[in-house]
Amino acid sequence: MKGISIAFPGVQALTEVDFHTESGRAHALIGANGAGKSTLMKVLSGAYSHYTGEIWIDGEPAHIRSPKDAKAYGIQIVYQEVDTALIPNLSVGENIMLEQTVHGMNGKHFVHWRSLHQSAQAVLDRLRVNVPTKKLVQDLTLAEKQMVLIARSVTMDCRFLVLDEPTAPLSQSETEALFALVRLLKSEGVGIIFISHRLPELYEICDDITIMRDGRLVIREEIAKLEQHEVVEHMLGSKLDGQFPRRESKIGETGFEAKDMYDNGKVNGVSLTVRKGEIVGLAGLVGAGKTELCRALFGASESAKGELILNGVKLRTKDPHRAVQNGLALVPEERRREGIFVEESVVVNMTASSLSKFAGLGAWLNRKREKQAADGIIRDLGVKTPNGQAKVRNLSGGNQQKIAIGKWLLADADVYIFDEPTKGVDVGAKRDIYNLIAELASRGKCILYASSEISEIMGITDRVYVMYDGKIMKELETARTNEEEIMLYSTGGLIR
Amino acid sequence: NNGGNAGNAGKSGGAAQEVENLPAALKEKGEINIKVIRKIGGDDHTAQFLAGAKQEGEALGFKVDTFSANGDTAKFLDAINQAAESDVDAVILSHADNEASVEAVKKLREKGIEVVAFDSLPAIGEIEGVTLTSQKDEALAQYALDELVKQHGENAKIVYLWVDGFPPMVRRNAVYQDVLAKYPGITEVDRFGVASDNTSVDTQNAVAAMLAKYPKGEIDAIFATWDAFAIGATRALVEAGRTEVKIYGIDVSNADLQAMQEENSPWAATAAVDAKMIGSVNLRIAAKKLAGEETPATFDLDAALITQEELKKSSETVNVATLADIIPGWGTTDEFEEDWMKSLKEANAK
Amino acid sequence: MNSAEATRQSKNAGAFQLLYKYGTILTILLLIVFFGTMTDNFLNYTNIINILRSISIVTIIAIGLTVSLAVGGFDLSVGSTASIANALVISMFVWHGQNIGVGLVVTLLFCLVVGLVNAFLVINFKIQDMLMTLATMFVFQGIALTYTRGATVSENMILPSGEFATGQIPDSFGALGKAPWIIIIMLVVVLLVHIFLTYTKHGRYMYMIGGNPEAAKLSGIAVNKYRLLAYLISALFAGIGGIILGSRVMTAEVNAGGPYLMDAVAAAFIGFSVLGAGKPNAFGTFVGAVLIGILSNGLIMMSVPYYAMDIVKGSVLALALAITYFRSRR
Amino acid sequence: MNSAEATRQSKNAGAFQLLYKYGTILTILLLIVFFGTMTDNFLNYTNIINILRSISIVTIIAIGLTVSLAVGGFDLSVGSTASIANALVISMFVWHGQNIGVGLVVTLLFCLVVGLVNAFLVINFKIQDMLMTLATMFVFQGIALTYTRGATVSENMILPSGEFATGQIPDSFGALGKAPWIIIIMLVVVLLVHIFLTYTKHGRYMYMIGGNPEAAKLSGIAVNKYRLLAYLISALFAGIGGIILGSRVMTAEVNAGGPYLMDAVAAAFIGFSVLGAGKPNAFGTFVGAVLIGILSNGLIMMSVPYYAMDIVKGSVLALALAITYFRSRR
Ligand SMILES: Nc1ncnc2c1ncn2[C@@H]1O[C@H](COP(=O)(O)OP(=O)(O)OP(=O)(O)O)[C@@H](O)[C@H]1O
Ligand SMILES: Nc1ncnc2c1ncn2[C@@H]1O[C@H](COP(=O)(O)OP(=O)(O)OP(=O)(O)O)[C@@H](O)[C@H]1O
Ligand SMILES: [Mg+2]
Ligand SMILES: [Mg+2]
Repeated sequence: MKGISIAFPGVQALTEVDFHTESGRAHALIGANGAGKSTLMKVLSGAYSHYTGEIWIDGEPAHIRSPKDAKAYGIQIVYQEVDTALIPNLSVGENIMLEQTVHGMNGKHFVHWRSLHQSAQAVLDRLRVNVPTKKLVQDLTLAEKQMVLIARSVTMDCRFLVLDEPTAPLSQSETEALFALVRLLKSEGVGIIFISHRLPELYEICDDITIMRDGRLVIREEIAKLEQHEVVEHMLGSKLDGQFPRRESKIGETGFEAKDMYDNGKVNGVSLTVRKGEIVGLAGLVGAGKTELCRALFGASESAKGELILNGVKLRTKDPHRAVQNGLALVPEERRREGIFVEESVVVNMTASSLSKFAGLGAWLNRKREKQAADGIIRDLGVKTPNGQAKVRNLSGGNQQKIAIGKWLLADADVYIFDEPTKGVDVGAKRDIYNLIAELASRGKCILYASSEISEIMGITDRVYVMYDGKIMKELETARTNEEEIMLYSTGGLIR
Repeated sequence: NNGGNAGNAGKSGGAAQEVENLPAALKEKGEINIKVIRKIGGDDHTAQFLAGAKQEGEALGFKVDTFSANGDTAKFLDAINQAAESDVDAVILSHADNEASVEAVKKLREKGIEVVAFDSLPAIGEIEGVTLTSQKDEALAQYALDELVKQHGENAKIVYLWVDGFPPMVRRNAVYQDVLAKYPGITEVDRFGVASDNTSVDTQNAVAAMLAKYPKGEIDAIFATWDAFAIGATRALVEAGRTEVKIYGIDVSNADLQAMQEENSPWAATAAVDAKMIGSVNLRIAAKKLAGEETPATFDLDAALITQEELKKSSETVNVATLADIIPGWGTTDEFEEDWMKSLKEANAK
Repeated sequence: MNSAEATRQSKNAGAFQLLYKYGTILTILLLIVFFGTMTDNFLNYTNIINILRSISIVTIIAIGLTVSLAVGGFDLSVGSTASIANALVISMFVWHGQNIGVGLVVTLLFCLVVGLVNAFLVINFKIQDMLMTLATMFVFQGIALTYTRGATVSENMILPSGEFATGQIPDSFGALGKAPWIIIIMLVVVLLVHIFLTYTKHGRYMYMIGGNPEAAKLSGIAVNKYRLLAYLISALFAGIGGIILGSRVMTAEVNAGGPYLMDAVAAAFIGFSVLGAGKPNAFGTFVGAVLIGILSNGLIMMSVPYYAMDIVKGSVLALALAITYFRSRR
Repeated sequence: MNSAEATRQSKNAGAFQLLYKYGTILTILLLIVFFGTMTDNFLNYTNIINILRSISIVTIIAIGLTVSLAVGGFDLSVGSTASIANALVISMFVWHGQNIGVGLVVTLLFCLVVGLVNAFLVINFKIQDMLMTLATMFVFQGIALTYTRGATVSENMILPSGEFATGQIPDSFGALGKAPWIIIIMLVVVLLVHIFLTYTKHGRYMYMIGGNPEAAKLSGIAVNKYRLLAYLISALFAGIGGIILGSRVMTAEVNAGGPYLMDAVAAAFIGFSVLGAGKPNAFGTFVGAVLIGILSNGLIMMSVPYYAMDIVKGSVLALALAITYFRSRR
């Protein structure tokens, strides 16, 4: 790809970007949130046609202006947002064999149902993925959906496979399975382009690296020639000191307590306590039930049962509305769907959970105070937005996440529950978020921090609950444990 | 009827037994089922027509079912076909004005079901044993227009409220065209017409706009070929304070009479046949057929002109039931009311 | 893309933004100029009153619909609810001889019950609002018809018993449907709902729920409470619309409210684009109703046959939609 | 939760799945048993033919709507398109004295143009389908009205020139609307579309587009081509419905197709749940139409007043929706 530029109304997303990679090699593409990685790959896969610049394949100029063109050159892509590529109301088999149905019919007009499901099963077997082919995709988990998509790309002529943040929703073991698959494909001569914010895994699997910043190419290098800290420097354009904030924990008495939480088989008898000023980690692999537990604590699950105690008072939380009144806050995992209002302005999003504070007599809104408060948070969190009136839709993923967190700062809750708050967020933004959480703790808030990234848990928490299969396997003092121990319990080790 | 209805027959026969002059054919039939099927619906004429037929039938001790297809011709045909399958003795149709209903009526006749049809295709009247009844649309239009000419002279400037597409409307329009031809001095300044679910309010808004367009003196009268038009126009004139414009309408209902009797009502006159009476007469004809008596092939119901002047003469508020006090013969025709019917009514009233 | 091209593009975008924001109002102004020059009396005082009066009922009903749209719902039963209110209020006077206070209170209470039924079904069965209210539209229409036995309710009507209804419609009720009041009521309704939606936290909550119900729930907003409220408001205004219809025509015709649905939907959707709101809003809905009202009135003035009016009305609606959606895809 | 509870829950879920899958069909069977015992003639051969005949037009129109729903669209203009077809086909015979071939071909071609207009607007302006077709619904209705000048077209009608129309409606055309043929046409339409949607790749593409248009586009499906196709098919079947309506009633009345919209929508949505499809499907739509047809027929047989039928119809629709959506939230 030579001199690729593309603009959207008001945004120059890519400026003269050069990018090249080879068959049989894995190429890492990295950059801060909004650097243009996804956009560049969308250009390559033909999702945008209004770019300028050239694409060359095998020394020949390639004409790619539509997904069909890209596929003709054997370029397959698995998007960051898996749901955008799946058909929810059709079965797994149909979704896997989608391309076959679209391109492999060779003039045939009728679909042969039995052979469709058989072929799909064969692909799944090859990838060692266990999902029933007749299940509807809308009933799958995120990780399963991802697998379906990867399965789909290998049903086709696949010379280059673009994986846009494939590991973000995957557990350790699923990631391993994916990497095995990537190595297999690599050995078959497929060129892999791998986008991720997780540096270690890039080193594990990639051969080359391209770093982008602000829609421009920064550097292209063999990955072995760059140190991790150098990569981060190139991404951010400035030197980054310690990832995690150094902090003195001032831990008070027990603030928040949950007893015997159950939820429909996903949470099986969890009891936990969080003291004031303490950051408590909730570790565990994907599917361990962290999200379900967080939602259950927040009253967001109708089927949840259990007892919650805040500052010695028993809570009745059957719905999030009551939970918020009681002083709970949840930063949900899927921010776009659960955390923000994309069509509303930054200010409206920021004040969403604390609107009563800005409403005078008769629920009258004081917009000036609203704006002041929101501007304060925008400054504190370093949200990149032209102004408070900008629609959140137009911000990048990381900034959207900051807003999803920011609204709870205004609400001034007693208990903060974070569910994977740094998922899909770049290193700089991550650091801002860690600082913020540390700052909340220092103000004596109770904090529950769910994450499947163990390094994160190690870096920021005081104490950890390790979850496995909806149960708490082990409670650990962060200072007296290590990543291996957490991993051991996360994978269900030491079960008698 | 078959033995399945023996129990019922016994019951209604109880009343019938006392009636000595009951025709033999009727006596044999036991309980009588009559179905009234009307194509158009949603207006007062429909409600009155159906009520008239039902009341008359029940007074005679018959079982009467009513149905309105609300303007849906296919549904209307479905209902006729369905009646052919059921054990009704007679069917009264209203507004069977499409080609396909001829076939459906033939089928009814084949099954031995008696048929009376109101405001329907002439072809239906040609079917053996069917009586065709109608309001005299020509007379209705003529009455209203004559009154208009009488009150406003031969040089009136008028607004014409009429909608195409319905046989009675076509007939009324023909009379209107004749009148225009006869009095070249009468000029039509504007026209409007819509047959929607909301005719009266649409007309109200339309006439309001026309009144703005034509200031005082540019309109003398409105000829409304349907009471839904007339009532909308009345409201518009009252709202605009332009009651110097007079309305000459066709059809009448309680709501219409009410509107005509309001103070300053611009609705000067309306020509009408009592819709309820139409229902009763149709039912009586059907009863006569069931009794095996002679019935004419066609029957026209007489129209009458109701003027505001006459209504105002009454000390009490007039409605369609008390209209007879003012319009001699209104709604009280004894057309086709045989002695046995009177006896039967008396017997059933007990 | 060179930079000149980019500038041109962004200029076009700017011009388009302007068109989007003021497109509907511009259309109205153009229509006014057009009808004003083509006909003599379009712009005189009485005709302006005519137009406002003719849109008042549609506007009130459409405002209720707007509130249901604001929470992401869609109350298709507003027309039927108006029919019920119309039948009920007139029958309270004519059949039961009640005074105006009782008549209005009973009618509005019943409309709230209707709203409650809608809300209950939509919230508890998690059924797409538009489909559920399509079903209740039929049910309420049937109830209105059954209540009046398919006949017009009017003073001095003949009751099924054969007697006359003796109740009188109070004059004060009739006044509600006459020129200053009917317009004042409409304007008050528009203003109240505009303030409610724009300047109170409840309105803000409703828009949030409409924008992303899941996020609203997780932000601690009592989503179901506000959806219930929205359907109650929707039914209430549909009821007020039906009452005003009754006071305007002084009778209750069969299914009189039904025809207002389509016009209300059209007004509310045209309203989306007004002043660039991009969402259901009371002022926009009013402008939408004005647009439709001016069109109908002007076309009648120009003696366009009624059957061609649908073409014009549909085209203007399509145009308004095209402007709104053209923008939202960018 | 203990395991006994879990088992019970999953059993309930199983029972519910069953209800969901066979709920509509069960409802139909119950209705048949009910009407069959309550009335004498419900189950005899001619009445069954009556029911099938009475649903044929609704079914054909609803099948077109189903195809538009399959691609995630929503063609609200089907009723108006049927009106146009009805007016056009009758006028071809009565006004222009054409033979049956010309009449049918011209009418269907015009309906395809109508579909083209819908598709063009929906695709190019990226306007939510339901809103855009709401607008075109008005426009097409207006066109049908204008074409017939708001009058009924029938044999021997008086033309504006004052003369009589001399054209005759061919007998072969009338036969289309009579008992064996009208039912056969309906069944063929249902079967064809069922095969098309389920067993051909084109049908699959349509469902893919309906499920996730973005994904469909990215996998190289010519989304716009198929949406165009869906609107063409929708208009085509609406047109066939209008033609059959014409052949059944042998006239073209004002806006005759309009009332079919709501019934078609109801049939298609009831169809979602049939056999657990969870998406628009031809067989389900047919079952939905049968349900409505049986209801209307049975209620007439039982002498339910016509004005109360809407209540029953609406309630059954609500029930069918409740069953469908209750499942999709799990
Ligand atoms: N369709 C679009 N319309 C407008 N702006 C867009 C569009 N797509 C991308 N952008 C903008 O282009 C820039 C690059 O976005 P892109 O999604 O490529 O970033 P990324 O590197 O993938 O970030 P992340 O790590 O958060 O996924 C961002 O500023 C984004 O706001
Ligand atoms: N939409 C869904 N449908 C079916 N099962 C689901 C769904 N979402 C989650 N699950 C299942 O629920 C269990 C718990 O999932 P949950 O999302 O709570 O895990 P988690 O530990 O929070 O993982 P993550 O790291 O993704 O947050 C898993 O077995 C998962 O497969
Ligand atoms: Mg990205
Ligand atoms: Mg999770």
